Amino acid sequence: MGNFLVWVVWVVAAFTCLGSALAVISFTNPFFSALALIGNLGSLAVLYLLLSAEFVAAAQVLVYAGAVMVMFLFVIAYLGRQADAPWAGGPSWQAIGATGAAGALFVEIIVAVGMKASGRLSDEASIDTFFGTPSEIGRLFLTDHLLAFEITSIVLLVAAIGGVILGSHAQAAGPPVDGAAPRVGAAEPRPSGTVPAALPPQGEASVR
Amino acid sequence: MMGPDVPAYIIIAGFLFATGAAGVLMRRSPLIILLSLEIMLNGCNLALIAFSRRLGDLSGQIFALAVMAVAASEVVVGLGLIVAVARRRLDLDVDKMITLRG
Amino acid sequence: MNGWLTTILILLPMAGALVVWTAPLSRHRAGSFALLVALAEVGVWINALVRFDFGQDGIQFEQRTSWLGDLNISYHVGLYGFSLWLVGLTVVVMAATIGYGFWVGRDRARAYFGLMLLLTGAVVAVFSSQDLVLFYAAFEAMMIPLYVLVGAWGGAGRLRATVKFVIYTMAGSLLMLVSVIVFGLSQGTFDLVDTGASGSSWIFLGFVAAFVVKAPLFPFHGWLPDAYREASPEVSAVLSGVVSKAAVYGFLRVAIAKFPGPAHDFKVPILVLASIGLVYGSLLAFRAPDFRGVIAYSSLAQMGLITLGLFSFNDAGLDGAVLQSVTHGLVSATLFLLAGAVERRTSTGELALLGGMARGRPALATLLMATGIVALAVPGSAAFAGEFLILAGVFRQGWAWAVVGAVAIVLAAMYVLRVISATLHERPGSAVTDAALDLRPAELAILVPLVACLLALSVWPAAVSERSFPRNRAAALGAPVGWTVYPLRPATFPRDLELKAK
Amino acid sequence: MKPSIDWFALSPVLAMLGAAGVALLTAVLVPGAWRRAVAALAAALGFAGALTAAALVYGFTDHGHGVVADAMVRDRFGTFAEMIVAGSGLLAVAISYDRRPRGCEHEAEYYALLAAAGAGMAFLVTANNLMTLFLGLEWFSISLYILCAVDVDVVGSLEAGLKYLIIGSFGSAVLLFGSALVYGSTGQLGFAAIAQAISAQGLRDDPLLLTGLAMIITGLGFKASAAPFHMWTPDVYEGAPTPVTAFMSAATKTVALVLAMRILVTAFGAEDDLWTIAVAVIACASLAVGNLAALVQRNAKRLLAYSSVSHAGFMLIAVAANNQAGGEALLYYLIPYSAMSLGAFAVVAARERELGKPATVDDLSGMGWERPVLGVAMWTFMLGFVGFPLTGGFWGKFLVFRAAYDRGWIWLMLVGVVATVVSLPYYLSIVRAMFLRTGAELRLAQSAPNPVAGGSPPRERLLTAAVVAALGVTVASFFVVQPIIDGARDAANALPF
Amino acid sequence: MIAGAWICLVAPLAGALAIALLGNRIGRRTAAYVSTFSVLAGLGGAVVSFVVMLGRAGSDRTETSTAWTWLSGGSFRVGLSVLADPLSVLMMLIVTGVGFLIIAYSIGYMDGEDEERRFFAYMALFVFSMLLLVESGNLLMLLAGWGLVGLSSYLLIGFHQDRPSAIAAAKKAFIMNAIGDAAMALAFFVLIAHAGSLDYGPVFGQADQLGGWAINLVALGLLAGAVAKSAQLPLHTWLPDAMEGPTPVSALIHAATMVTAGVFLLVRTHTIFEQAPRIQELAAGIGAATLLVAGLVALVQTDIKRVIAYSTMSQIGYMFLGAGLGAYANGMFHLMTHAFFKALLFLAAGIVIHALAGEQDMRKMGGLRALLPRTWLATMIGGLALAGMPPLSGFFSKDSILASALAGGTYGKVLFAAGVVGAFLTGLYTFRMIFLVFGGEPSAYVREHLHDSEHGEGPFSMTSTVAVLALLAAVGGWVQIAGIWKPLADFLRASAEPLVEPSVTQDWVTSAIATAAGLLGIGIAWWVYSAHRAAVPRVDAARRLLEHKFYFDEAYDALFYRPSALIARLWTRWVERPVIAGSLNELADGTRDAGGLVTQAQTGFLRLYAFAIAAGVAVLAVVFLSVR
Repeated sequence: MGNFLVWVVWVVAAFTCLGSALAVISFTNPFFSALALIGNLGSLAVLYLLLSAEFVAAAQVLVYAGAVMVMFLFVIAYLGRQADAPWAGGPSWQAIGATGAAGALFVEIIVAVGMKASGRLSDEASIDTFFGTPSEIGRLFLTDHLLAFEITSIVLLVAAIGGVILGSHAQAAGPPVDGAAPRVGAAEPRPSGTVPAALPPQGEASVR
Repeated sequence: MMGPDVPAYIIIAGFLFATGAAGVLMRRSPLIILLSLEIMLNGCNLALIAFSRRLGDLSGQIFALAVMAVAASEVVVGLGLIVAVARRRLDLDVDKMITLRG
Repeated sequence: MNGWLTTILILLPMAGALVVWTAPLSRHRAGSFALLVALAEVGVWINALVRFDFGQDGIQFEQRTSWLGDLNISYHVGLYGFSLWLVGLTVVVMAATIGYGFWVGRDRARAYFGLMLLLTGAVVAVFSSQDLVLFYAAFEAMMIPLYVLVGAWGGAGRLRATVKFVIYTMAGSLLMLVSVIVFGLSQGTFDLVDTGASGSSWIFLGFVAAFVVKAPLFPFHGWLPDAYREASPEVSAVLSGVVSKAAVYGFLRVAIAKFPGPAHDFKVPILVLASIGLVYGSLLAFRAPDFRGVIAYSSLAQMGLITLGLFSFNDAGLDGAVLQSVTHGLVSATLFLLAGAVERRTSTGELALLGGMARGRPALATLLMATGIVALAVPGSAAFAGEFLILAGVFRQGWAWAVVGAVAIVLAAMYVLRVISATLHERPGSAVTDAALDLRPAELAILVPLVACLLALSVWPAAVSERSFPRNRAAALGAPVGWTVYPLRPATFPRDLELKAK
Repeated sequence: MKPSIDWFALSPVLAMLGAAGVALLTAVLVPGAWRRAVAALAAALGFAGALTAAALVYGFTDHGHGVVADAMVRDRFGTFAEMIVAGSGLLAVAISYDRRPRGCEHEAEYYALLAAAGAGMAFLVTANNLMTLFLGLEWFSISLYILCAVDVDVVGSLEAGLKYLIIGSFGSAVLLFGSALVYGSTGQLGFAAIAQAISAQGLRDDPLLLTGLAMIITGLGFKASAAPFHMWTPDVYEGAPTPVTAFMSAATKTVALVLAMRILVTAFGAEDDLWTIAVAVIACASLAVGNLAALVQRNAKRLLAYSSVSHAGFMLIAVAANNQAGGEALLYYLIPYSAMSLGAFAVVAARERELGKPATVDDLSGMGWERPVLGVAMWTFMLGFVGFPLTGGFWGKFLVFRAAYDRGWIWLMLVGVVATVVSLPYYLSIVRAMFLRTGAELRLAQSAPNPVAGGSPPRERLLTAAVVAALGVTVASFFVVQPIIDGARDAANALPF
Repeated sequence: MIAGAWICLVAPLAGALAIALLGNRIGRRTAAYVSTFSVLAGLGGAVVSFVVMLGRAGSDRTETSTAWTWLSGGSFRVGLSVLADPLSVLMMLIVTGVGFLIIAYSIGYMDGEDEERRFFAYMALFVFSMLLLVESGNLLMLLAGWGLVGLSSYLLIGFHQDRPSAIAAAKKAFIMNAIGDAAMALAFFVLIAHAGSLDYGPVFGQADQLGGWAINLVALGLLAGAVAKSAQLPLHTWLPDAMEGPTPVSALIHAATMVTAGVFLLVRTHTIFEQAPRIQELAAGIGAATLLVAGLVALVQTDIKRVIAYSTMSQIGYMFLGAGLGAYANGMFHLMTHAFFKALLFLAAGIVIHALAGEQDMRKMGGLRALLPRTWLATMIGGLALAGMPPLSGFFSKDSILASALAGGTYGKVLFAAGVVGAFLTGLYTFRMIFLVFGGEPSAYVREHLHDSEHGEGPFSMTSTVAVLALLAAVGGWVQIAGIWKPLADFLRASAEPLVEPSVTQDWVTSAIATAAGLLGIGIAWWVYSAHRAAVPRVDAARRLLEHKFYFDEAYDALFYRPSALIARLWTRWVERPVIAGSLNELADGTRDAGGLVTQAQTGFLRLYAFAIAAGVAVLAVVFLSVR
């Protein structure tokens, strides 16, 4: 019975996951996409739980669905109408090619899994109750994977600096000039000898 | 183990990965591309955790946690860039970002 | 001490180049300094000539320092008799051309003279290197200054010409690089003295690819007309006089000495190409509309002739090839410098616009005539001596090669006489005015020594031909097996002419 | 159990990381006028320290072993690459210093990121398992994403940053999924453990492992900008600020290739029949695509970008050779290549600053005569790219070909030869532009750019010094090849060929 | 003896070098004297050698000396060596003697010419070259001299360097001779391959061991060289054109010395030819054909020097005939006397031309006998000697050749007939010339131009040398009188043993027939040209044929020059430009196009880039999965 319930939960979570993923890439409005992604992340968290990864599931909900997605939504809201972009476009072979490539990847993974499944993929280790608990994770983070842990923090720090640079730069640049050609800020005169004020920067770059 | 076997999870992971890839390949809005990338990474995470479960080895979960942090970092930088682009009053459309080519 | 001589010959001009580049010299000072270095180089060479023991087998003035010991690559230089002569040709021609560049006052003097000196060092390194990698490095290093020398100080079409030149030669020499690597690794050492013979046709062909382009032989000369026409005269002189001889050295020292079997197998195709080039070049020289075009195509023909000598596989052919290399080097360098002198005076090299320059310009006429006479290999001249030996040698490979060579002698007479009379004789051409003066003393100081060398060689060609190889050639070239040279006197005629390759 | 931390092994990374921290602090603590100088100095000291530290670690490491719970490895192979990275970073700082004369924001952060990227790279080359690999990769990648976009005012820079970010993340995701599959197949993250697991459990034909291997090769090929995963390279190189491009072209390639060799040889030695062929094919594709595309480029940076693609191809030949000679060749090749690449981009940067616009090849006209030092250096770099003697590029090609020969792949040598011939016109077109134009053509070129750049060219002492240093490395690596090869041999010995 | 030979060889070279090096620092006249006296010194050397040689026994008259190894290739060595034997000493005497006279003559003749110094330097150079040819101790140095005389000939024919016809003639002469040189060189290659040496001793010593093919090839090559140098059929066309050179040049080079070198070669290498009798007979046949053809063509020439030039060809034909039949001494005898009388005729013609301000067309001349009496006398002596009238020199020498022919079997008798016809033609064309130039009344042109009476018939240097030559032409034949005494033949016997020796009867028969034929020719000439004053025969077809000199020039033009020019043009157009130069361009364009395609794929679209990665990984994975 419990097993049946697990199956139900699994099926629901799995299909939510798949459906929401498709929804993310299908919606025209990024806002809806982001919401769909939250659903996706949530359903994944359920799957993680089923895989005895309690801590990861919790982190998924807190960090991902919570913090990251909020940031997303905030930016989308900030950008407003501008965030809307055409669904696809370009030559149709691009869409076909994209679908083809993605489909091929998926098929390959299925094939690989299928070929392997006849082997030993299904048998899994027996695990004790500590598996996936925060304490166990924490222990590993401070012993075997100490370095990874530290690096993760460094990566986050770097990203933070990047956010600062990119964000504040945008502010420092002042009100943008209308039109396409002068793409550099006109608020402060550029020092000589570096970035051209008048030249379309890539004018010659793109011609062969 | 309760529920389906690991291969089922891997197939879901593969589907997520492929879907995310399709999103990157097909969408023109950088925002949605970023979201698609998140889906790809989550696919990876699911695979890692599933394997971790099968192997009874927590390294996969640790890896997944690290990936989450990295994904967050990418999102930060990506969103920063998107905002900067938007502030330049450029279209948020990767198909129009073709000044560099050839 | 003697061991250092070769190294000094290589490094002296290179050091000179560095000084010219780095020291803040005026144009005049830079030129004089470069000339001084070039003359000092000639002095060093004469010193080497005096110290050289022509009776001794094997390599002399040898110096060896490990460079990349893992692969047995070393800085290994030394001179054989023929290398000594080729080096002599180089230093003399380079001194003359540097003098010429000084006299005409090339702009951007420091760069120019530095490059010329660098080129001198590189060419000398080619002729004295006894390590395959060093040889390749020097072979390529020649291209570095040449590219800019042709490209920066050349004529209007120089940019196209340089690209062609470099691509052609690099295509050849990169194939050689593959051969160098494969050969050296399969032998376990890159040292030319230590390596034995190889029977691999493919490796052989890789080397040949570089040499046939550098020489050039017939279908690989696409770069030649443009480069020789568009470069400044003194650079053309170096190109055809000296640089093309790198191919001769390569054939001699590597392709033939190290690959006796394949050289024998590919003898006929190479001889055919050389013969075609000989006739083809001569005929095109006969039709070329300009002075330098004539010299350029004649160079093609002459290199074909020298190749005939090299692939005759006998003493006479080899001696003749070395002699002819030296002679042709001097001849074509002198002719190019004279062409430059003519062009400076008339601002054209079109033969249709020239003529009548002999009247009132005795020095020009005498020098051009004297050089031309040697160039057309009038019997008794050094060029004749070389051609005679070459053809006498290649005759042993089959009478037909010698007949082709003899035909080419007649054709040579035709094109040289054409260029002489079109320049010097008949009515003055439209480009020849009274403002076109006779050669100035400085030019004479450059050209007369060259012509004097030619005449001296004509008086005594055996000075070179007798002293190119020691008696025991096999030992001299460091090819312990497979290298057989016919005795000149065969048992019967005309059979048993094949090289018995082991 | 708390792992023992080998601080000594980490010292190169920490030096750069510390420099990044100091540089970051200057943004807050040092007044504006001094900020740039102090930050740059900090970064430079960091890189110099890292260079020294890496050299010391190299010297005191006889045989490789895992440290910090086997998360990273301390061996000469890694430290050799660390030295290259640190040296590249040092030159990059010098090239960057004159980037903006005054009054600009985020100078300090710029140098901090540069140092951080360097630290990430230094860490990456010593990564010993898939997790640290991924993290190190992201560490320096994210730094570079930001650095690419650091000229937010220039649309090209922004576009480059965004493109790099998206494609980079895509590539990372592929790599990550591959890592997951390998992990799932072998149950191991450590490289050596993976190899053990493959042989112990007979996993050679395991489909998950093979798929994972394909994805890992793709991910690393992407970082090394090998065709067909190279397409971001020209765009990003062109759009990014030139000093950043210089650093990327030298250091990113170094770490990507070194790491590719490490993981392929260490972890997937059993699969070498597959990946050597695959890498060889990728190498050929890179050679073809890079050289052909470069032929028709007019933009100097773009040209150099394609050239870097082709050089990735060359170095991948060394990787594909999968032998000791290949290891030596790769490590040797990286030294002159990095120097030449940095130097070449530096010269382009100098011209860009002079003209105030992106430099086309024609814009370089006459530069050889106007600024002879830069000109001669650029000339040497171009010849070095072709593989001419008197530059280390010659030995690079030589050793790569030797590796291919040792492998028995003469055809690969011939591909390299053909590619070199094809590459000649465009390398020489730069020399041609710089030196072979005279008189009228020169004046034409001078009058073309905007009037801002009038007068004598700016004096950029540090940039010139960097170029001269690169020149020195390029030339010296030709003449003193033996010590370098000795070092490279010892380094390559660390890998289980 | 050998010292004299060396002095003889080196002196003219020293003279040439001195003039060349001193250049403008010496006066024109000084240059002339330097040249003259250097050759005189050479003559002195030759005389010393001759005298010393006479003092030795017949077997001891050959001496060689080698200065140094001139050329070596492996075991093959050739020395710069000088050979003094009767043959070479005789030639030395002729060359330096006649050369001295002609150069002395030039002092007057070239006076006032532009660039006299150059002329005299070239003349001395020529004498040196010729001496090298005749004195050399091996075949290669002979070839060197052979080439250098050709070179001097080229330089001197083209002395008037702004005259295009002179330059063309010079080039033609050189190239024709180069063909001969090349043929000789080929013969030498055979010799080297077989005998391993080019020294006379080994070569002649092994001549009988060379084998049929080889010896015939060698002889053929040598004959080709001789034919080219001596302007025999079919390589003769350069000689008439060579008359573009100053008259002393024609006298020295194209009459007295150089063109007879072919005969010298035949005699010098007679050992080889004797081993190849077919080739030797061919040489004789060529001589006979040439003497007829040249005699016929001479009949229609209007240029005085060309008439003499054709006559020279014809007379050399006699010498070839003699040498080809093995009458070496007789051939050399005719060579010597021919040198005297032909030089005389040229120099006399030179006085005429000089007097008429450079005019050479006989149709404009006439009646000069009264105006230039001494010249007329000299010309008469020369002409009679040429026509073989007794007791002048030509009589003895020509008849001895014809007598040898008569003694030479059936083939010899055929050639004898040709020789007699030739004698008739000789009388005809010689006196046609004399009558046209000197006979009748002075023409309008002569009256207009010949007014320089104080100048008379030229300065002393000219008249005196002509007088000496006239004397030699008159008495030079007496050194050998058929059937009575033959010191010359005995002298030369050491160098070349004759194959045929005519009997006394044959000598007398020949003399009678040949003299009669000559007289007949003179008589017809008088009847046609003196009595009727007709310049040329009236038979149109024959005249056209003769005026076109049997169409040799045209044939060569069509056979050799045009095809080679055409080939060169075709190669330039269809090989050099499209293939050699074009192939690289095509290849480069193709590569660039490929590069264009690659960059076209680089569209800037981010999605495409990602797609490339995705497709790449997909393909890679498929491949990996499928190969396992």
